[in-house]
Amino acid sequence: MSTEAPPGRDEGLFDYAARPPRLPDPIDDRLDEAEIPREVRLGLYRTQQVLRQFEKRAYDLFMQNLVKGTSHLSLGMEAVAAGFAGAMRPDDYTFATYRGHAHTLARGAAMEAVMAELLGKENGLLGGKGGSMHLTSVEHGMMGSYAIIGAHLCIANGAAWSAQMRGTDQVAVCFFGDGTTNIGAFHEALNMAAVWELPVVFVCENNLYMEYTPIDLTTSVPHPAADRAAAYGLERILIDGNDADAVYLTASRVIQRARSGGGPSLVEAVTYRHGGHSRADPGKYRPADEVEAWLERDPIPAYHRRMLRVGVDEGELVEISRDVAQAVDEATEAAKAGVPPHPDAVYADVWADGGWEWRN
Amino acid sequence: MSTEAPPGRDEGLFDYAARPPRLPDPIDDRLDEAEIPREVRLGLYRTQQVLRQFEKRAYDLFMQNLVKGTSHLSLGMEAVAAGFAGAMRPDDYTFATYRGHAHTLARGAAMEAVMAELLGKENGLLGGKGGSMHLTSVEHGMMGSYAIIGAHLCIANGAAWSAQMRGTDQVAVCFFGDGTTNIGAFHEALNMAAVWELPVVFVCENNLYMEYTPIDLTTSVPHPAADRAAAYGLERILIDGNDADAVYLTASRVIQRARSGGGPSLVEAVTYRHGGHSRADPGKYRPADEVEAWLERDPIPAYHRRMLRVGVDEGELVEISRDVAQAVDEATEAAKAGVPPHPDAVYADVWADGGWEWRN
Amino acid sequence: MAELSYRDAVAAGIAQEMRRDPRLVMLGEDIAGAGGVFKTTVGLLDEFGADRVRDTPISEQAILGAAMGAAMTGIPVIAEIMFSDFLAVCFDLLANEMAKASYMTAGQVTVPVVVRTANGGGSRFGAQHSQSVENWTMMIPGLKVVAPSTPADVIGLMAAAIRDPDPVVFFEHKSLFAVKGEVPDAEHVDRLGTAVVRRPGTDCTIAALALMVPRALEAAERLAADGIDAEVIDVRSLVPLDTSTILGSVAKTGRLFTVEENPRLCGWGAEVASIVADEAFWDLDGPVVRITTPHVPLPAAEALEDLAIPSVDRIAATVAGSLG
Amino acid sequence: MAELSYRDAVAAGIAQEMRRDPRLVMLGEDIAGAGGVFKTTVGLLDEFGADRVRDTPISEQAILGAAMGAAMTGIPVIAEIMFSDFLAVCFDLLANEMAKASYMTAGQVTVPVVVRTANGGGSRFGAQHSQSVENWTMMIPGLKVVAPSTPADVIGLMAAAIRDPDPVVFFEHKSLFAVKGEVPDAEHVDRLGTAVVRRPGTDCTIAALALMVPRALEAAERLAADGIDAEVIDVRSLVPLDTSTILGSVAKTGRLFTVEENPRLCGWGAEVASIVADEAFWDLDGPVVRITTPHVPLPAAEALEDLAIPSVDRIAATVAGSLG
Ligand SMILES: Cc1ncc(C[n+]2csc(CCOP(=O)(O)OP(=O)(O)O)c2C)c(N)n1
Ligand SMILES: Cc1ncc(C[n+]2csc(CCOP(=O)(O)OP(=O)(O)O)c2C)c(N)n1
Ligand SMILES: [Mg+2]
Ligand SMILES: [Mg+2]
Repeated sequence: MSTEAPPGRDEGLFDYAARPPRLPDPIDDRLDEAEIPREVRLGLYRTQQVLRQFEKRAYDLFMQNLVKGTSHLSLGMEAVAAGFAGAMRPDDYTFATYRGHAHTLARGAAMEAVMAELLGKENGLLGGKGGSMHLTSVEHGMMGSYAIIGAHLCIANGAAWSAQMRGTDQVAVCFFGDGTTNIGAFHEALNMAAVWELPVVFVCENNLYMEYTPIDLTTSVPHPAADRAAAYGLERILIDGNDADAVYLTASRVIQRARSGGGPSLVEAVTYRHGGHSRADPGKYRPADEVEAWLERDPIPAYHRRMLRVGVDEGELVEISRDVAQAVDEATEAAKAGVPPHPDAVYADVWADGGWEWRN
Repeated sequence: MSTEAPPGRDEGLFDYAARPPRLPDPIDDRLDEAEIPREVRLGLYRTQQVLRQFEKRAYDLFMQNLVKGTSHLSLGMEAVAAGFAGAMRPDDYTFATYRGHAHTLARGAAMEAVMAELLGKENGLLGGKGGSMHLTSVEHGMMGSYAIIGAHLCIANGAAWSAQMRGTDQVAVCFFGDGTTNIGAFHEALNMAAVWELPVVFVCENNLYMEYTPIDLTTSVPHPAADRAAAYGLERILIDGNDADAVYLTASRVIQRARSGGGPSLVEAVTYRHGGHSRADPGKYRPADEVEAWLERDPIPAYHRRMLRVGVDEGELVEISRDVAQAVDEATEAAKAGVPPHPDAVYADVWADGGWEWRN
Repeated sequence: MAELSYRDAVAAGIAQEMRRDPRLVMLGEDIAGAGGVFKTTVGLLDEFGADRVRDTPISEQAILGAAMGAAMTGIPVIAEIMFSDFLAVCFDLLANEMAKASYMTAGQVTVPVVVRTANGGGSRFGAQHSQSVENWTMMIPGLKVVAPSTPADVIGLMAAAIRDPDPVVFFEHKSLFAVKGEVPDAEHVDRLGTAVVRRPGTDCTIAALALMVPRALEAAERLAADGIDAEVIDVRSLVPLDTSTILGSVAKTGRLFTVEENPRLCGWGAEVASIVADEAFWDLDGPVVRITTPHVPLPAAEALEDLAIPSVDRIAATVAGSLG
Repeated sequence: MAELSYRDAVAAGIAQEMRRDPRLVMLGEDIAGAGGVFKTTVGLLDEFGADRVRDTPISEQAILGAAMGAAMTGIPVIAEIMFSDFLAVCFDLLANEMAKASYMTAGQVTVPVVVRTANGGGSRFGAQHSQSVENWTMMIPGLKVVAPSTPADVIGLMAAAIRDPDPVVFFEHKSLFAVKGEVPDAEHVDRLGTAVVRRPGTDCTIAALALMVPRALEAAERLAADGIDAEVIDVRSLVPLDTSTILGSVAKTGRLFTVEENPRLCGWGAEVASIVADEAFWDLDGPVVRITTPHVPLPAAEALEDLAIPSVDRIAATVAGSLG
């Protein structure tokens, strides 16, 4: 992706239409040669298939009005979640935003439980209490999806600090969007992480847009995360978020650094969402040529092509894809078959003892 | 001042005593030759005298228990307030922290009114309603002293934005401490100012300490403001805050830039407070050799020497100093003579109409 | 009289005032180019231009700070905080700065800002996007607080809030955006601090706010079928609070029910109940009863959210049960 | 029994628990090397070391976030927010994150954090450093809220708060730091959710919190001289709230006065008044009367601040006036 000065600064502040499209860089074929084991690559392929096929189904269910509330898909952004999850250890921690389906699934949460949560069912991951924006699966190290911008970067620090204190070498990985780099909590979290040398990795999924507003129009530097790393004494890391191998390699490196006491990292992975910000949004504010160029750079067909180039058999890939399709079907049915939560759930789990009483 | 890596990072996080002292750079005598008109320099000299003598008196009054509440002195830091105020136009805006006596006086507020406010008197600048931490004098462009870290950087943006919208070329100057660079609002304010190209100047008075904790122990870069300017696309500006001429020259330049549409600046002025953080604090946590070295670099005797070097007559300086002493005496008497606020003041000015009613 | 949705009334109210006062500006996330995530500011960028209708970074403290600083220096501002839950990320600016500036400076500074925000539940958004937080602002001295329930009130109270020289928090209810209603064709300016009797009645008083107003009205119709004639008051403005309308009604009916969407503890209903139980002590024929969301964070699932927030059924049953 | 100041009781209570639980850590601004700006954490760095007692940047969101993240993953945490007014700069972490995590995740996550903070007026610090903000936290479902009035309670309730698996906001009153009192020599653990009758009486009940407790007691002594025998309840814990002690007392006395330092609207007294006026309706011989700071930001000058916050005089006069 080109890194020219943001158009907002000098040429009229708010004119979306006048913006030049922000086009993707071509894929870096040299990564074919990267030393990534075959099984790892197959895992990355499978994970991306899971995320893609699951979220396409989720989208269909919205369209049928079976999913209430809102939801934020990662269609087009799967390589980031897959690449990081592939590089993490089962006991590492993930912190995500409202756009958290992909990260939750990538860490291994059951599709049925996630789907049922979207449908507001009792067999949902959170029994219907949390909904799409708050997916959490502690048993998979998925420590939560946070729907108010900024806070979870600070919370991720705490998990990393805890690992430090408990003397484990767990690492916390915290995902967030480009727009999130402009909120105060981002700054507080990065500074504290750096000063305390916490084992935390901050991953900015730069999909070029906030909700509907292009990130350049509101940000003082071209690369909202990478261009700020130095402000915390950190390395500048800017990667192609649409290439699972690129993500995996960087993830492995920075996670290893954190694990071995080398402190935090801030990674900016440039990517793009295929659809709108959330279910209600068709994403029309984006220039057509921009959308088209990024659809061309869809991470999944690109990764498919790489797999073929590095000698994986097409049949094997097709089989993975079919497996996943079947699993998504089954999960959908199981989720649909779930019952609504019991009314008592309204009053459950305010406190750790399961109750809600505030008086005697 | 030396800019080595902060000692906190690698050598044990919290050991105050082990810290090497942070010593001042020697004064830059080349600034003798700066093209600063004689009257401007005399003004800077006088302002510094006002701030110094006023605050010494304030300190005496605390010791006599005549000032209640808390207060935060700028003794040792006068060159920053004087240098900036000297470069500002009467209709420019100042925003300050709880450490705001100096900035309020430097903009021209009456000593009597400020002193009476510290004493909680009806003839106080705020009728006793605000106290030491909230000095405000709108008629002098002093738009307030804000006692909760961070907010006023955002508010200063608003005043600058308003100037932009009203088509005036007023500039807002916002002062804050080194510790303030780690709070979220700092980041939000700097980014918005840069994106909107606001006529605002952010001035970090880096006195090396938060309340009692050295700034290096909590900050991810050696220079908490200067090393972060690039994160907002801004120039790195680091100056000697104990040299009124250095401050004045930089202030003139960045204010002129803001006034002419060139957008915001972030200035880090390195300085030191002679006393503790607030009235209750003797400042014992600071290494003795550090305190001593900085007392040697007291901005006022240094400026006195410069004045002599550039040919100002000692007698003239002594006269200024005597004038100021007399004014401080008079202000003290007038403030002491004030009466306590009328009880009705409790209920005044909650609303713009002067009232407080929340029901009918 | 034209018919307008509550949603469109927001833009209509703002436009009315931006036409009147060329100084008035607004800022917020996605409000300009996108017309607001709730489409409440559609058309304003086109009519008033990018200088007066500004998209911001995701920086709520910077938003309220910019609003306050501009307002202090002669520019009245409308600031949008997208969801009222997010008032928590800029609460310092709201509660400690805007609210206190006039008082601390002995009136040197005034802050003509309207903070608009989408409040309330019913959208299955879960615990962080569904809260009713009127009480967060009502409890802060120095803030005025308004929460309209009809399109006409959106316009009239918006105009009143904008013309008011003090900081006003203006709660727009997410579940009312689609509701339509008549609005005056001419300029419409209402008054802060005035409640409205939406349904006169003699047997009891039901005081409600925002989304709870249509629910209280529907409950009153059901109660009428059972022979209970309830008076329904739309409180509209929490600060200033129209205690005389409420006390007047209770003097007549002898019973008060408050219907709050906010969770129970320290809600506005507690304040109203404490006033009525004190000042109308001898008028009351029975205790003041508060109907509230239970003191829990909100659940996401439809089935659960509908149980949490006071429903027509619950209101009618509670009133009938207490009076019966 | 040793005598300790309220200030020293803070460190004593924390030390008792840090000795017991080697996982327990604390963080905050100037708490370690400097022993706290109120000197409430003196000695803890020396005893427990820099890994367990950490100075932080001026980053309240990062402080509460670090506390929450650590607590979620097995490390109980005490976080200090220097002045309670500053809860506004990290209110999102407190009200939207810590408070809701257990509920939103159906109990997967728990947050054993104690947020300690210096609350209240009397120090002539002005509007931004003197607030009583108990109601800011009481109104948030998912937070527990404690405000001790004696050194022994500081220790006992601190221990209870630390051992509680939920987030607890612990208000230390600035104007009580210098007060001395007896504290148990042995380990001392109290219970959240329990009020204490500090002075039995028969004519009326006065419910007070923190600094208002000694003032209510002194007022009660004066009233006794006038023949009014007031029962004084130290509420201690706002969430959970010991309504049975309060209702039991009112059943006996027939009259309730609440004494709140927070500004009037939506204070804890409103909640208590609404409960009592409902559930003890037939017990009450007269209205519940709330004695509060008026609904204004606090002034700095000594003369004014003393008028704003309920004084012994005002409490005694209000009670006598209402009963007389
Ligand atoms: C504090 C806060 N402000 C505003 C919002 C509303 N909001 C939700 S998502 C979003 C855009 C976030 O953009 P980005 O960080 O780039 O993430 P993306 O959605 O693109 O993944 C906004 C403004 C919020 N949730 N929290
Ligand atoms: C949000 C917030 N947190 C903490 C404080 C308490 N506090 C007051 S002054 C201060 C130190 C500020 O340090 P710095 O910014 O360097 O300014 P200085 O006092 O040195 O001028 C702190 C922590 C505060 N006022 N506001
Ligand atoms: Mg984005
Ligand atoms: Mg400092």
